[in-house]
Amino acid sequence: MIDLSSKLEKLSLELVEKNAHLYKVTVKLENLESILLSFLNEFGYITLDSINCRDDLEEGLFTITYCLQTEKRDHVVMVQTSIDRENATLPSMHTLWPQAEIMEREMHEMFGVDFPTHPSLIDFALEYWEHMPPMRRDFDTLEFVNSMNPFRDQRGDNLDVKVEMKKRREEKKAAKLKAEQEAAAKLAAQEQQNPDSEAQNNE
Amino acid sequence: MIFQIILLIMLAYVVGFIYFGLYRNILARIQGRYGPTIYQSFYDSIKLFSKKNTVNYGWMFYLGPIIMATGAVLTLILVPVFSDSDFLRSATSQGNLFVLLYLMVLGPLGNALAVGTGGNPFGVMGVVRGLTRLIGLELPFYIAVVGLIIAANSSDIVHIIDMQKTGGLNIINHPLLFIAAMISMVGFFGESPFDIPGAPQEVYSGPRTEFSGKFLALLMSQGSLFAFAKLVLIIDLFLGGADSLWMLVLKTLAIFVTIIFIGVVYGRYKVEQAVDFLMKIPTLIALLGLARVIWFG
Amino acid sequence: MESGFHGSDLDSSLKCKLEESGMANTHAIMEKAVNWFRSRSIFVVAYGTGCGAIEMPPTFTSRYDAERMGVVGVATPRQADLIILSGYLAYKTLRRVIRTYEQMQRPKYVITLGSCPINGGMYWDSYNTIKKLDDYIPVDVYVTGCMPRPESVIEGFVLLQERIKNGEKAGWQKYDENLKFYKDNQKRVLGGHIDPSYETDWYNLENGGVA
Amino acid sequence: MSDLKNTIKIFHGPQHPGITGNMSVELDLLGETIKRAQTHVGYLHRGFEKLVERRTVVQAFTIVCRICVPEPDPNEENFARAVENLTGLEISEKAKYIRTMILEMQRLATQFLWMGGQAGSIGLGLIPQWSVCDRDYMLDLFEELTGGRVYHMYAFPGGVRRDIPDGFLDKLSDLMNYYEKRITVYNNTFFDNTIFKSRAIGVGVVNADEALKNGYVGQTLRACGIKRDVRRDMPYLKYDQLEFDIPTRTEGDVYARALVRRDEMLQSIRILRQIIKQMPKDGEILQKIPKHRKFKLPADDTYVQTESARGAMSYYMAGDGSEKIRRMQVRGPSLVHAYTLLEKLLVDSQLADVAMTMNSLGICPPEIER
Repeated sequence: MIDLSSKLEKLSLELVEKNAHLYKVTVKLENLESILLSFLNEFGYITLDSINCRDDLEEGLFTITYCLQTEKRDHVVMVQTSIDRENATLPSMHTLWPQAEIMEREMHEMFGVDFPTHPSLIDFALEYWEHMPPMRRDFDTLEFVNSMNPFRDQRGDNLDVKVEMKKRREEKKAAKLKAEQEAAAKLAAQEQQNPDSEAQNNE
Repeated sequence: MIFQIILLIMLAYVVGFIYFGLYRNILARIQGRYGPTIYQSFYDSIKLFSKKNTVNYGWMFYLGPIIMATGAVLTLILVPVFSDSDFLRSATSQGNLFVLLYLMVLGPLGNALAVGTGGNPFGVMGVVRGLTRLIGLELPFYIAVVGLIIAANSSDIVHIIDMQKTGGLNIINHPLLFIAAMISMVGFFGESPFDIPGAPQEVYSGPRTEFSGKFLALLMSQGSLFAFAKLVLIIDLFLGGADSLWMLVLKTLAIFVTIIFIGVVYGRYKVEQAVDFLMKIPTLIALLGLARVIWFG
Repeated sequence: MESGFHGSDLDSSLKCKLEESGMANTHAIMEKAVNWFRSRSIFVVAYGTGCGAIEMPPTFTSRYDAERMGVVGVATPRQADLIILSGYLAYKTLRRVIRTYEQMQRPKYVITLGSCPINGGMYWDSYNTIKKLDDYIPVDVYVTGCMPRPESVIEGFVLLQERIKNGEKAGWQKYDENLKFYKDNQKRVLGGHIDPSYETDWYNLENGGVA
Repeated sequence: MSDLKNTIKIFHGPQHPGITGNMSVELDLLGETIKRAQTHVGYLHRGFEKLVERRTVVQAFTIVCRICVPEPDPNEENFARAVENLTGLEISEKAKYIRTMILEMQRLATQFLWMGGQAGSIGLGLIPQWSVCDRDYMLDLFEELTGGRVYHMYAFPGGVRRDIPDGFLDKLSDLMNYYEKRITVYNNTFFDNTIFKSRAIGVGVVNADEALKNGYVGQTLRACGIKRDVRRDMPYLKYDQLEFDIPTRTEGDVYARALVRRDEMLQSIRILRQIIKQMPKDGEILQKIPKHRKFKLPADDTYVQTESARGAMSYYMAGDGSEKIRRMQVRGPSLVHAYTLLEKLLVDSQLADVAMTMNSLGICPPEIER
């Protein structure tokens, strides 16, 4: 691993050790293609295990992770890069690794990332999908489900838990308040009655 | 004679279905389970007859199962059921082995006509597979039958049965011919390894894919009639026929169970493999048997 | 074809003939007998729409052996009486399921496995599964559980057999009667992308609906 | 493309007896020869990764096992290990042994189910009847151990959910003896079956160089002579202390893959016997973890791999400092097999080989599309 680390240092990249079998390199988007090429041809990372995409909505980025393995398959190197969320575009890697074709097809469908050089950006899992790519974090699946599908009665699952809990707490609070008020009113009434009884007793 | 024919068809219908029920039971026991009742095939066929049909591909489609059923019924009435009584011998004197061999091809051809109009690609594929397999199946069977005809010097089944009474059973005299005919029979019964036309993992139900309800019931009845006819034919040719009902049941059952046992332990060949196998091994066996008949009597 | 849609259990022509000859009673007895035979022989096409597909092999093989009750698997929907939908349905699957269901010949029944077809189940907030199957096709028996054990699947079969035996109104009759309801729901959830039916032109129902 | 002129197009699936789950393969046939194949998935898409984003770790734990239906346990193990990697939870020795045990049990159960599928695909109806029943005995043990027959929800982050019951290991040991006997029966009826040999040898041959480069995993890789197994290469749980071989073959065809699977079953039995011997008597099974609503994942990401019964299954997981999971992506073992490999293997093969090839590649649609 020191070997790879020193090689990467020449490219002014830092290899972070996550655990004994997992390493991570963060690269810039413009260097991505050349670095992946050198990973494949020079460092011997001949297998692409997967391409993962993460939606960092707050920063307006997609974080793309290429997980690479050598011939020995005894460790994984994550090559990570970030792309802009709006007009997300990535170079297609299917010429380096054929299996990238299908992974990129999925990413195109689920996140709306565009691959200009990709040979077949057809449907992967969805069919006639007209809405926002569903894995984006701003796609509200709960709202979508409620607009598409009526639920059977007596099922409260389609409600937001947080809102419902808040509502329930407020209801509880209100009930408690009401009970207190009632108790106070009762007490007051008793106090009102009591003088009479005391008066009766006195008599 | 008409009465006897009707009686024969009814007998074949009942025996055929009970055999099929038995087949499912034996299969179940081999597989380690209970299996359905022995009358399950009756239930199935009555239920299928009571189903409604909403598919219609024209009159040719209706004709297919009927041609198949005709082939089965004709085969049945041309095969002598009992060896020494005239009872249930119906029309045996009208035909001989050559007619029977022709009738055995009639069914698949009728099926091909019907399935062609259905237009289901899986059905067409199944029919093509069936016809391809038929070439392989018929060759050893025909050679075996020709061998028997030469040995008996007659193409009349009754004569072949009578020959066996005096000269010993054909299964002992001509074992090679028997083996070849039995291998073909496994295929004629649609058992593994020759159950290629209706392979569910490949072409759904093959030729039967588009048939439903009444057509399927007709096909099932036809199948059981034909199965009975084929069993009787085999015991007539090789086991000297049957002189009583018990003998008939015993002998046909023996043949049937043998076929089941062969079928249950094998997988399915591909079409070319099946034809290749049938053209080589059973045909060779049958040819050897034929040579033995010709040169050694 | 008309009789296929609004027919009772036996062909209506036969019923008329029997009634004319004062044998309506015979008809009732025959219907009862046919129902009994129908309940004893159920051909199943198992559509593995979800997780339940994993409990289908045990149900039909030697340990639980559904065949002893006359429940047999067949390969094509044409020959089947019963379709087992084993689990949640994605929209993409629903299109195929409707197609498969319409290819089946009447009388036909539907059994679903698992909680998902009832009310979304575990995937209630998934954007790609339907939540209430009986909005789209009629369901005869729901077998609940996640996953239902083979025993409960068999119990579902027994329940269906009893319903058939008693001649209760089945899902396919509801489907034929409330066709518009089901078709509207299907259109709503699947958009305009439903395959035309095998037997009827659903989009020209007012013109007779014959394809 | 001129070949495609006279072809007919058929769909193998989604409702088809010869398909491994709810997926379909679009085939262009010339006679019975396949000229072009295209895989279609999505019939089982639930958007698991989206569902997990909306749930806390504990809520997500109950649904991850549904990702791959025939073998839920590698999913649970991956999920638990990813969470442990992110939060730094350590699990006890006993929990490690129990998890290894349940993974191996699941591997055996899955291989029995595979055997049924593989034999069924060539029309040998006897073997599915037997092997599915044999698998059921394992499911009974699962039920005793975890409470669930198919879905176990057992390997919780930080350990396992409950202790092994009394007498469980004896029952497991008996079952291992039974399985060993059964495998010799299957040897006679299935693996040495003439027809299976004649159908499987030389069909679906995978090239070794291509296998490594294209990211094929599991038996597909091992059947062409490459000794790769996550249990050995990146050992997790107790696999570095257990003795087992990695069976390999060099032919790379369907038959070689079947034999590799059979040998792996024997190895699983061997591993399970060692575990039964070494299992610690007592020990903590579940580490004390904070209350589930306050169980937070750090803003970090990790990548874990587990050897499932059909090859390496990987999870990518990222947290963002909240109690919910930012992103979990699944890379099932058969993702590449179903597309890159199957579409290539089927060209110029026969229609009869489709079901057999699919079964032998271990294609499982729910993990491809989640």
